[in-house]
Amino acid sequence: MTAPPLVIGETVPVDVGAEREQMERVWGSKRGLWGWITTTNHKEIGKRYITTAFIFFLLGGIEAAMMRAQLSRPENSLIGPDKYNQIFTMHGTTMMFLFAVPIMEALGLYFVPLMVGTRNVAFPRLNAFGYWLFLIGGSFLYVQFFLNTGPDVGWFAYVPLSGPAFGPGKRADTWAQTITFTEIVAIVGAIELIVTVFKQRAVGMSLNRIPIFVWAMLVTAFMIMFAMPAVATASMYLALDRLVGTHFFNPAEGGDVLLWQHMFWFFGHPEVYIIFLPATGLVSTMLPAFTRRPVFGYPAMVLALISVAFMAFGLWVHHMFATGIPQLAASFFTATSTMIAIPTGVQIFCWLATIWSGRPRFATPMLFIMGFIFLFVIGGVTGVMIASVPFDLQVHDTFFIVAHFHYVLVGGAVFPLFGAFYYWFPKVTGRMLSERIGKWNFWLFFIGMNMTFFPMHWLGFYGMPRRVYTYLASTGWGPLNLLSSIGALVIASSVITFLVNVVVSLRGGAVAGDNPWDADTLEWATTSPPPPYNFLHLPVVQGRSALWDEGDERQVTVGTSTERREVLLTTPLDAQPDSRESHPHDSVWPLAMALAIGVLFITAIFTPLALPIGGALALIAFAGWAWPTSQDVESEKSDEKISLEGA
Amino acid sequence: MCSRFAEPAARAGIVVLVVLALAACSRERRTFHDSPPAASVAAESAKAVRSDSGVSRDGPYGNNAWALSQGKQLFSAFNCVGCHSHGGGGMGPPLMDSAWIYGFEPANIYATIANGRPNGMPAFKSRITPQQTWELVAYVRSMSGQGSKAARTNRSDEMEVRPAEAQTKTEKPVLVTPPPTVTPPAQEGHP
Amino acid sequence: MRPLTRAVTIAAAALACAGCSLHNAQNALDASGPQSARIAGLWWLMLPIAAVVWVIVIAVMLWGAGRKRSVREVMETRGGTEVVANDEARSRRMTRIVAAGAIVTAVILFLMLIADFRVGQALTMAPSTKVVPIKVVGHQFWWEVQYPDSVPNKTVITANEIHIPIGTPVVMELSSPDVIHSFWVPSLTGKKDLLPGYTRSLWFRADTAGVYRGQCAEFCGLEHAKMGVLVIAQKQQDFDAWRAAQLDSATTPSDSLAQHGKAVFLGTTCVMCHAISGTSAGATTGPNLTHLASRSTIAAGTLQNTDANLYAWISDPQRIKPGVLMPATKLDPRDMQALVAYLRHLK
Amino acid sequence: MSALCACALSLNGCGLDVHRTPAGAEGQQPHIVLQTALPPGGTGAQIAAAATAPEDGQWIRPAKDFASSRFSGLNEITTSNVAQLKPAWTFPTGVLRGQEAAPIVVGHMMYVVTAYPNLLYAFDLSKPGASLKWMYNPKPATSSQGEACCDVVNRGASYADGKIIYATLDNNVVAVDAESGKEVWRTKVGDINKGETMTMAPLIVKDRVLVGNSGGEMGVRGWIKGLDLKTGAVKWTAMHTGPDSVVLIGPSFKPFYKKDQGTDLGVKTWPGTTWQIGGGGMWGWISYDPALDLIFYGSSNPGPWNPEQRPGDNKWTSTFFARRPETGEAIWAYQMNPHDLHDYDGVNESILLDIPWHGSKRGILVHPDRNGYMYALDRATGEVLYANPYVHITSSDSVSLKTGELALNPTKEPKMGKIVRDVCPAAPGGKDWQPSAFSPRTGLMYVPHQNLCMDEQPTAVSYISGTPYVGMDVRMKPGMGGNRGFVTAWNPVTGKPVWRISEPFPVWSGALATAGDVVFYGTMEGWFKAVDARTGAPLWKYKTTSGIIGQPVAFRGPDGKEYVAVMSGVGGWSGAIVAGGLDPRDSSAALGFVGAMRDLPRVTPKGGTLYVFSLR
Repeated sequence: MTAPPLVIGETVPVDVGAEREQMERVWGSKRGLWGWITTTNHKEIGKRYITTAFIFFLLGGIEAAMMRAQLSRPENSLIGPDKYNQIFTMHGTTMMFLFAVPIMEALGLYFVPLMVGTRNVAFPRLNAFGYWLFLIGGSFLYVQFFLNTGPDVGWFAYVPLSGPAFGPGKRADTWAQTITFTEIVAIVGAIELIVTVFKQRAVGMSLNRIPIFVWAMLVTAFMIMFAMPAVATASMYLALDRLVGTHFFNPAEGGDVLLWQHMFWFFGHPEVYIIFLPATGLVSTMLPAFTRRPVFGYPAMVLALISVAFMAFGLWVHHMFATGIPQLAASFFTATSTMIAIPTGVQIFCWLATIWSGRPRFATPMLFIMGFIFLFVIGGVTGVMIASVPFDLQVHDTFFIVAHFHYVLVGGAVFPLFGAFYYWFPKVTGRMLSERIGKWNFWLFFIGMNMTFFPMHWLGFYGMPRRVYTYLASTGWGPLNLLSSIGALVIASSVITFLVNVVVSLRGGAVAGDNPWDADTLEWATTSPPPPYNFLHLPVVQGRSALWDEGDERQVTVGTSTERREVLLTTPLDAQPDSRESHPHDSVWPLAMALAIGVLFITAIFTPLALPIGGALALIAFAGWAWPTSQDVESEKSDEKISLEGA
Repeated sequence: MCSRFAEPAARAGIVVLVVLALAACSRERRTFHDSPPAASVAAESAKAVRSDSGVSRDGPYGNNAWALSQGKQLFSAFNCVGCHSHGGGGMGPPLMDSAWIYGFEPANIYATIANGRPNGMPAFKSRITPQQTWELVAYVRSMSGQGSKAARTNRSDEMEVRPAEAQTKTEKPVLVTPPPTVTPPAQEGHP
Repeated sequence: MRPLTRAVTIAAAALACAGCSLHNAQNALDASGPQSARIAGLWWLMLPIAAVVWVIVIAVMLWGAGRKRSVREVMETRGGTEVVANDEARSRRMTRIVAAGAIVTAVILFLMLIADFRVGQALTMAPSTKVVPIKVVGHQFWWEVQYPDSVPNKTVITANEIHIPIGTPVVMELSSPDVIHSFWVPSLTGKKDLLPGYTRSLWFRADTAGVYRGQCAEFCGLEHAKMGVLVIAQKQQDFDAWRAAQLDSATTPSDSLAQHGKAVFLGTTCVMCHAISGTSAGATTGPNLTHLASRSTIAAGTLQNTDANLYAWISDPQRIKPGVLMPATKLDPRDMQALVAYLRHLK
Repeated sequence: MSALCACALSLNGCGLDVHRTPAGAEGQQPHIVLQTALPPGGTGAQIAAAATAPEDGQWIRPAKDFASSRFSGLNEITTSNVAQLKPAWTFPTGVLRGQEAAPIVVGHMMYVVTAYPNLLYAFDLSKPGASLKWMYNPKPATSSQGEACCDVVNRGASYADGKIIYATLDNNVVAVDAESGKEVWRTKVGDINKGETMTMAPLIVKDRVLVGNSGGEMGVRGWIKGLDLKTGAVKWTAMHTGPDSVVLIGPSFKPFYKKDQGTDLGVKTWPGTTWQIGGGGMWGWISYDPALDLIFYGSSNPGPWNPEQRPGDNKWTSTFFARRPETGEAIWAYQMNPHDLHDYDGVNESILLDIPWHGSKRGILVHPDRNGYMYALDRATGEVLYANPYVHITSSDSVSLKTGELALNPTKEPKMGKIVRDVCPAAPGGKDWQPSAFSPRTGLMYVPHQNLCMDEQPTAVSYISGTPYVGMDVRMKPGMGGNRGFVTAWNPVTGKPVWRISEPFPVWSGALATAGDVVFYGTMEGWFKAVDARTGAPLWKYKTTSGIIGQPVAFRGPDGKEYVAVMSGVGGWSGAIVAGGLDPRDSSAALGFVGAMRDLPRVTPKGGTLYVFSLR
């Protein structure tokens, strides 16, 4: 079997139905349950990822609502401290580890291959494995929660409260192991993104033409590679302390309780940017469609992303000012924490310039973008305030901080995300979400958000610490808390509105064409929803705004195999054709591997036997995964290095 | 086919979940407001007090991680450590070994704490509440590896002087007669 | 500037919480000492800057979104889509504005940084004058307070209520034997963590007499929410008198009920955790009760120290603070009353 | 000087003449000569003249004489014939706890007190096989066993005025008619409900029976009492904490050093009212100088062990006192371990000696303290002539002769939440209660002691009456060199060791020196050993059925022969792991001693047998 010659820069050839059928056969998954569990299609997995993470978002939201219900009035006896501590820990853990990071990565895993114009992610089986492991890890946390074994030590799990002496039972073990799960998942996703972006971009998509969302995901993926190992190591230390009896965090035997905080926040602060940077990518990618112009200051935006990523690793100690860090060291972290406002500011200014110089269309995604700027700037300026050591000493661990980071994370990440849901829903499902309900959704969310979190700034000044399950009436915090709780109800109604919109639109939403927003990125170049192979013919990119810069005719690459799964690899910098490579088939082994690893991690908190048993299972799964099938052998024979002359 | 398969599977799943729930719930329950078996149940100091005394095999808290950790705190706070060290004994007998002088059933240990024993163990009936006493009973038993391993306490944030309770071998408890400290030799001229 | 910033703040506050003004004893903006005053000053500096920045950004956004487009801003069709035509001159102009914005941002941030450092330096500089040293130990879920003295038997031990003289710096030595706590009395100073394995120090001064409330600010377990502390700032002579009174051992009550109460105390669960100087009760697990009646609150700032509250607290602390380490004590009502009478006698 | 000495003690060479004895009997421990050329006439030190007793073949108090020399003038057993020593008779007491008592020999009778239940056996030595004449059982309260910190031992009885007098574990001082075995009087002097117990051997001076309490680990308040020899009535009580009036500090109290001067220091140096539960018992040895009419003894450690709960000097714990025996009035005091950090009791023996000192004769007492220093104090004033280390010390650097202050090593100060590692000597000190002997023939002191270090961590502790009040987690371990015990021959004139014998386990038995230039001691494995008093060379040993922690004595039997007697029966603090059946997995057991003694149960069983040896 010889491969047909590769032709780059053809104008769109005649669409042959038979070719579509053939590609469908090659790239499609089997029907039924088997096909569902074996699929390695990034869109299938991305969809599942998004849905699963969104379900965790709903669960975390229910927890938030419960907390607000408990705090709505002083000395409320609705939820006792035992349950409350579990609930706020679950809320934090869910939102950070099971919702925010995964959903951003999930969006990346779904859209990055489409945006860079390739057929699948680089390591599709690993991708499937990542999803299954995420599902197992997240379900594990929730099963444990329902079994009264939910963690109750805060999402930050400070030792010694989470250590063996003060955290009896398996609650903190559950937390530590959930972290291990999610860190592995995050790293798996990061590997996918990095390799896909570097090696599988469409011909012509040189580094300076990558859509900003893809840049953001790339930068985020690198951040994950550096941040997650810190917390994975920390959670492993914690598990060892708790289960084996090591002394990493036992000050008596030479351990250190601050070691945990350093390791945790070395991850924890970049984590905020791991969530926030993809959100800025979403904004920068959506904004052109609604302002009718490319985003202003592309190089500045990219540089801002990269510099934020670097700086994010130099300010973790501002979470620890109250621990008595020496003044000089604290000053360094104050300075870096302040400095990071500059690239963030540049991004905001660029968006403002884009809006100012564009022709805004106020569709729901645009409302969410403007809401994002409105809210995020509040979170941003309070962020600059708390970078100040003395000011932080007053508001640290109070509701002021709760207000601050909800403005940053809800305003800065959830709002763009909801905008993205409205923006890409047609691409994923083929139907538009209702704009009418969408407006309701936005305004309820916007009003609820401010009602819930703005009063918290004042609660912080009035001395209300975080993580309290109740407060005395004499503190006078009651009215503001009540207001905040009502705001939470409004947010809840907004989320319900969104769910209604999804259900209604899935059934009877307007049918979307390929490119309902007239947007400029490559995912809009294919059908909605995209076929399993993404593009019948791989696109060729001629400018930064792929669809707006394609000149008179859309150019494509013709000649990749239709007989087997094959992806085109391009060079990292200029995206010139490098080689064509066979692509793995669907497989059940990623699921088997995830199950084996799941068994290993989950049983490890109960018995040391988990290591040999889980290890053996994982080995079996690994052997199955790596076992070459005849199909694979055959395929690999035709892998070919492309000589550029032939192109 | 699917439904035929799913039904038993779902049933099995439910059973597994219920079992898990029972195990996890009893292990993790924070017992702030408990009314453990009446103290009178255990007030008998007879060695014959057994499981049929109304106290379950591991005592009311033998498998409850929270109560065990509370018991461990109380064991230090109430100076049990002074005599029994961290289980190795000193002024008092060791508690991490298999030998029990006054009975190893939870009710026996309860009686030992509450009523004291003649060779130096003080009576704490009026000074330690029944719930705290049961927590101490659970912890004392866990020192020699009795009760659920998953619920037992692990190392404390202190000097490591012994392997943690969760890593202690489960001893098979045996009743011993305390070696008589006095056996004056029978000799002539002995008054 | 000052009235303006206040006006802005009040407007913002009114926006946030329709007229609920708080005058409580636990307020970081209601400063009663130089530390909290400086930090509050920082806030009053940063708030207007932040407000102005925010207002400008939002104004530009809304104006930019809603402004009428001039005829010169033409559209063109690219890739089959109507988009705004590229205008090199305008782009250059915008680039300059964005760059200027970045520079202004940097300058503002730099100025704020200088203010931060100045306040930070003022807060950390150790007081050179005569100070009152106090040792504070955080426990789950109460505060142990010691006033060390060069003559050891002049050491005062109390709990949950810290008396300090006004005008004199107080240097606190903070430590914790269990988990991390954080000492925070907002009206007086920022917080400082109590870390197992470390001793941290915190100094502050109160300038006006009064009772300032604070509470643990680092999540420390079940009753983190009810781990309050009162700082009672008083005139030097009042403080000296209080301190002298705290040195006395507890007296044996004269009335028979309280005498019986003492017997109840010494014969029941109380002695396992509490100390009363001058009696055989010498446990350190719970707060020292030698002068319990002189304190205004019980249960770590949770309840007013009244007969009824004390009765309720002793009979079932788990109802008031679930998870607190104090067990419910089952006593018959007469013993209970006697016990309360005795404890209330411990002035 | 101390640096040099520490160097010598570290046994790392330092140019000293360190050699081992030629391989002798198997299992023989290395014996190290630290200072060569002992002059044939000895060091010049002599037993304090007034406190000696003419050798009458009896042994009427555990320390033999008021100077506490434990020197027997009998010389039938010599270096050349000691190898023929054989057991003459043995007697199993039936009590299987630590046997620390010294047999008492009065005329043709021998008396032995056992560990709890404190049985008193009387043997008629004139009968064949020294048959048991009577046994007296004081029936101490069983609950007293739960109040004794470190095994239920008893350190022996004293004889005077036809009565055998000793203290029971439950704080009764009993006088038993030496002939009939009938109780003459019984005085309860302490309260087990407060944690008090008694383990010491009384000293009888004139018509005073001097006794003190144990319980520094139980929150007791320490005291010494003078009882009337005739009636047992308490004539005076001197507390070791509290105001001067109860410490019996009056106008004649003249401490040598400024640090010990002041009023009511027993109150002022304690926080709050903690002096009322501050420990400072008195369970060790008392010496008496008839010429000065002063008794000398040290008080025990302050309680709790956790020093953070008792800031201040904690007077008068771990303090050496000189008092008038009739009235108890304090004459001078010297606190060796102010604010004691490591359970360094001051109760060890003091041997009263007259030594040549800078050209003149000086009346001193030599006191090997738990803190690792051998103190030579002027008997009349309490001035420290020297304080030299006799073991490896890390807990402190030196003792100032000018101020009398102990220079503590700040890195070894226990702090809550932290472990202090490698504190040497460990809590039992360089030497515990096990008394030394002195031979005027060699002028050397023979000091049985241990070589232990520890890791410790203070923990918050509550005072709950009747329960231990310690607040310290301890795990002990062998000191430098890996052996846990030493017998050191000490030159009291130069203040330097002369030779020493390493033993694998702590040497927890007393020492005995005889005029035959033989020194006897027992080991925890059960060996009863005789060594050359001049060189330390091993001469003889005999394996008893259990570890020896008793006090050997020598006496002349009714048949005129010289006998040596010792109790065998392991226990005490060091042997609690065997006597109490403790679990070796917990290194903090027995207040941390188990950490260093895990292998003892493999070496010796419990026991309780009296051994009497003679030449055949």
